[in-house]
Amino acid sequence: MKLDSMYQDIILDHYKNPHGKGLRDGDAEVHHVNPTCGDEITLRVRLDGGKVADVSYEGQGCSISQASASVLNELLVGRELDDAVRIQEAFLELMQSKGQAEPDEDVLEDAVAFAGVSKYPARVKCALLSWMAWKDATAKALSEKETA
Amino acid sequence: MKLDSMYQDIILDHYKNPHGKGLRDGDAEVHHVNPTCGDEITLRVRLDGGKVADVSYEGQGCSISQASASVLNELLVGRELDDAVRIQEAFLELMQSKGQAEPDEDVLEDAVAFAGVSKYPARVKCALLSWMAWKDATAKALSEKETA
Amino acid sequence: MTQLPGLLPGLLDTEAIRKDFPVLDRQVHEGHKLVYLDNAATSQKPRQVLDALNEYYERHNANVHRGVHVLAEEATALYEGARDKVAAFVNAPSRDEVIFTKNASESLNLVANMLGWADEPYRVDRDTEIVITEMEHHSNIVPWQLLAQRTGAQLKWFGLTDEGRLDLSEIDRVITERTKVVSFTLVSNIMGTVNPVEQIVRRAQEVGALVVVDASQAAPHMVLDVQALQADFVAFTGHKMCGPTGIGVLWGRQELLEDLPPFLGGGEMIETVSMSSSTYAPAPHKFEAGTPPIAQAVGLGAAVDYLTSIGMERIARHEHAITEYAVRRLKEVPDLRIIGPATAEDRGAAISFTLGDIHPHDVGQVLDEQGIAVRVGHHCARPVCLRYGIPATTRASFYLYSTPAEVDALVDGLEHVRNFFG
Amino acid sequence: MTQLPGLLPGLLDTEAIRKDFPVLDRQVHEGHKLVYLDNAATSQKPRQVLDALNEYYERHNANVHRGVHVLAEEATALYEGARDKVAAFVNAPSRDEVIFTKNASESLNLVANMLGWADEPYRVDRDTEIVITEMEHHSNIVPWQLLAQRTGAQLKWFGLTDEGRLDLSEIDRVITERTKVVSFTLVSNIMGTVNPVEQIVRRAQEVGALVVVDASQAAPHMVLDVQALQADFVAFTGHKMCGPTGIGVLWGRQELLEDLPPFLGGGEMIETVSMSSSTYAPAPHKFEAGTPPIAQAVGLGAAVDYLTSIGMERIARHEHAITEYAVRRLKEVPDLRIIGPATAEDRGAAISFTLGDIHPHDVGQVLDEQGIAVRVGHHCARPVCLRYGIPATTRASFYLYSTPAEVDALVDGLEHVRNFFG
Ligand SMILES: Cc1ncc(COP(=O)(O)O)c(C=O)c1O
Ligand SMILES: Cc1ncc(COP(=O)(O)O)c(C=O)c1O
Repeated sequence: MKLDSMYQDIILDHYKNPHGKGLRDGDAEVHHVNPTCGDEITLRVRLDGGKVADVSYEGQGCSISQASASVLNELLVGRELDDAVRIQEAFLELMQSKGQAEPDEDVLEDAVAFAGVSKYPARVKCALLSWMAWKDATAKALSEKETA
Repeated sequence: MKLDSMYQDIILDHYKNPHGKGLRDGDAEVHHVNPTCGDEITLRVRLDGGKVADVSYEGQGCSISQASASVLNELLVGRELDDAVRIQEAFLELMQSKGQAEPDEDVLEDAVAFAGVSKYPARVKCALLSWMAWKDATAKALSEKETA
Repeated sequence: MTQLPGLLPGLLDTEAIRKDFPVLDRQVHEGHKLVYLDNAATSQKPRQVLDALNEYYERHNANVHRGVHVLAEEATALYEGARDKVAAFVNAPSRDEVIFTKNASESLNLVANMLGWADEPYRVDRDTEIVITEMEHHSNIVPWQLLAQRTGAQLKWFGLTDEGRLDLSEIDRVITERTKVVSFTLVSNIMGTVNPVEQIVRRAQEVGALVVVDASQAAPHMVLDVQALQADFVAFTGHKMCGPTGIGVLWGRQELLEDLPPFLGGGEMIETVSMSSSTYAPAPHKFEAGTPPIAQAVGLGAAVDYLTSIGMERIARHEHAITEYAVRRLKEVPDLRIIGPATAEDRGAAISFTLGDIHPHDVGQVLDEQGIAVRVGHHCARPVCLRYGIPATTRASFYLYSTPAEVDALVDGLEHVRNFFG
Repeated sequence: MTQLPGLLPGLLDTEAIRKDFPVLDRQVHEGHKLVYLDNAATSQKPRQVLDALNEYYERHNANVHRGVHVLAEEATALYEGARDKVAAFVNAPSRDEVIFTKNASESLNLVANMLGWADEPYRVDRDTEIVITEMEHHSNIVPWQLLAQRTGAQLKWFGLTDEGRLDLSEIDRVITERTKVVSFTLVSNIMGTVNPVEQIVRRAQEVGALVVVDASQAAPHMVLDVQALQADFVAFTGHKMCGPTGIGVLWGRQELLEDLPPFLGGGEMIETVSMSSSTYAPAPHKFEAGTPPIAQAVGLGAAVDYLTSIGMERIARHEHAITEYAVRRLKEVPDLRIIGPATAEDRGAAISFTLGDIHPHDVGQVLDEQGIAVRVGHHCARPVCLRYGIPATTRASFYLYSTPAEVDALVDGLEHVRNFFG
């Protein structure tokens, strides 16, 4: 069944048992909305030196957007910022591939499970919601550090 | 040829030799425009007791609108106002008949030639321009007399 | 799936009707028959409407008005003929009260803008109030928010009861002597609620406020009589009533259309233009700037003919039967909560619900996989979601071609959704 | 009638092209072949466009955006795909700069309204000036008159030379430091004049005024490159370029679309709505309130494909050849006076003329009787008629399917007109 290509077990697992959910202290906070469906996320980033020390979040949304935030937390927390940015870019590319890309499991780990979602244009934004929020929050955190 | 039903000789004659064209003294003046084609007419009515003493006019327009003003002048000047109104109404009815009416030659005289025009929706307004102006000017003249 | 042929009173002969709608034969996702339950978003189009469009473009296409050639006369007659049809369809006292727009949203914006630029007594300004409701479609909220921002008028609204109905308990405090305009939907697109027009109109008339009725979800589904409504303006949209996209209607009372200023300026809406000033044509042309949606009006005329040939009362009865059946069957689904009226009384054929805490996006996706097309999200009525503390709903909405079997398919599909995320 | 096959350089294979346009086979007035020379009013539609419309309605019809079901995804992909096509057609730097409207008139009103409600530095108010020209279509006059009336801004314009060209001799006095916006047509719909964009844009940029180009008569007929134009906004309309009625385009520079306020409010154009306030989606959606003209955008996309498959340079060359031939032949007609440029240089394929003192209405009627469709009147450009002291003109306008034989038919027809009224 084609559905299974979207709702991989990994995704459903993350949806049911999200990693790192909840809001904790951070250097910057953003609130993103998906106007298409009303999904919302509040996301905080804490940086520590060149590292992603924490990504915490709270929000409402479908399994895809929830699981995606959970995977993001799992993948990015503890990384060097450069690596994290590279992963974010790889994920963005995967989601824009319309099901055509061969994701690199070494880079994306659990996030490869989202390859199937990229075939559903209406859901791509769900998957990207937290990742765009993370990018935005990180930029904000960096610029605040700079001006501080 | 179907054209001949619109451009009856009577109409072409009136067009080439219009009756009573030019502006003369009147009790009321109106200016009417046909926004569809830009035809314009300035028309004055002079009443004398219960009679249409004069209808004078100036304007630009196609053969149909010019001829119609000329026929109007010929038909209405010198009439009792009641009769004139009746003729105006008969003409209006004819023009709205979409080619279906049998015009009454006793009432409409030369104006029966416009029966063919009523088949051409775009030209009906041309034929009616002066008649609507006359109706308007007459109402104005009457109300001015009243208030005077 | 349990077919219930003949068991529901008032059903139309959907077998025959469905033959008129080519898209309903479509198969999706490898062999699933399309079950189209997204009619509140847009309806499908019968062959008769597509034929009218093709006939227009293949034989009569020309720009309307100011043409003396055959095609221009034919196109004008078809376009103006469509106006006659729409006028008759809504029982308008005069055909000149029917303005063609591009959709209901433009119709509503048109009213809001006219009132913003109007002279007294219509002018909306900082000393006045605008009243809407919490169940409006965004297209009947945002134009009034913009008008309020730009004029300084105050925007007020009726709230909702827990049952998805307008809370009119404070009607005299909401609609006051300062109220210039009251705009509300006849039928909610998210909850299906049919609103009590008479009570609102009575109060509005008491204070001399204009009444605007958004009939976008009414015109397709029931007899719409603008005279019976006693409203001043009524807006609706072609694509939800078997017509093409790109066409909407604003009906307005003639005296108002005469008095109110134009909105869009351009060709067709003028009487005479010079560089320094212009005068405007009488309504409806005054409000139809530029080349109108000619083919779309013709298509809407054909849609009106189609609906009329079946009969709006019969369509309403059919939908009522389907809705009654759907409400009953949906209540059998565990964890399903209907947002809006929980019976088929005083409600249209759109039913919103939540399913446990499975997100509507996920519900819709799994239904789609089975060929069942529903809409998910806030349905351009986000304040309703906020009001009921939910992020979104799943909405199934029916039309003249909907069948009990499709309701069954939906219920079975929801069972599948529950298992999938169970 | 003298056919001149192959004698004119650059002609297209009209025999093949005409097969694509069903209406061109039409006979009118008992057996007269239709000679359609009213292309400046609206073009005919090729089979390819009608097929796209039918395919859309018969297989994919759904409301766009916010849908997870198959039809909604397909309809959205088709609608947004049409945006890509139009963006490529006009060489837009970004697809998000292409806004779908209902016609060019709405596009122009949209700009005028944005500027009226904008913050500084764009705001048009009583201390500022708006510049247009005397050869504009009413749709590029009335919106600016309304804006001037409503804001107190001053409306100024370029006059015309006796040859039907813009009189730019006083350009520095017309466009001044107070000028906020300059709006003009690229090609005149009544005289065919092609205007010197560069000179006007240069002066506008000097004073920091925004430039709006009305490309309604350009987009169908020549390569349109919004980047080369260096304008800020470009408006055009679908029905004149082989597309359906009910669809127009506004292209605008991204920064401007970001900064400027919305016009119509409603569904689709919002980011988030609550009863007390709303935020707006990014462009282009910010300017597309309500259900868009979906099928019509898809049809316009097909029209763009069709035109591109033939090639806009080749279409321009064809029309130039026809226009040159027509100008030459029309000059042979006694008492015929061309209103506008008297050669084929820097002019489009619309030719207006008067014929002695036979009123254009009469000219058009007698031509129609022979199957020849021309437009008569002031062509929504009444100031041009006033300028040249004439009540109206007869206008013949050509397109990619026009033939030299049709020019001959026109000339013969005019001979007949002269005899009839002689
Ligand atoms: C130069 C020009 N501008 C604007 C328009 C308006 O286009 P529309 O009527 O499609 O809005 C037209 C055509 O009617 C035109 O020729
Ligand atoms: C109640 C209601 N009002 C207004 C609209 C807006 O209609 P449109 O999108 O055609 O402008 C809709 C549908 O979208 C609706 O359901």
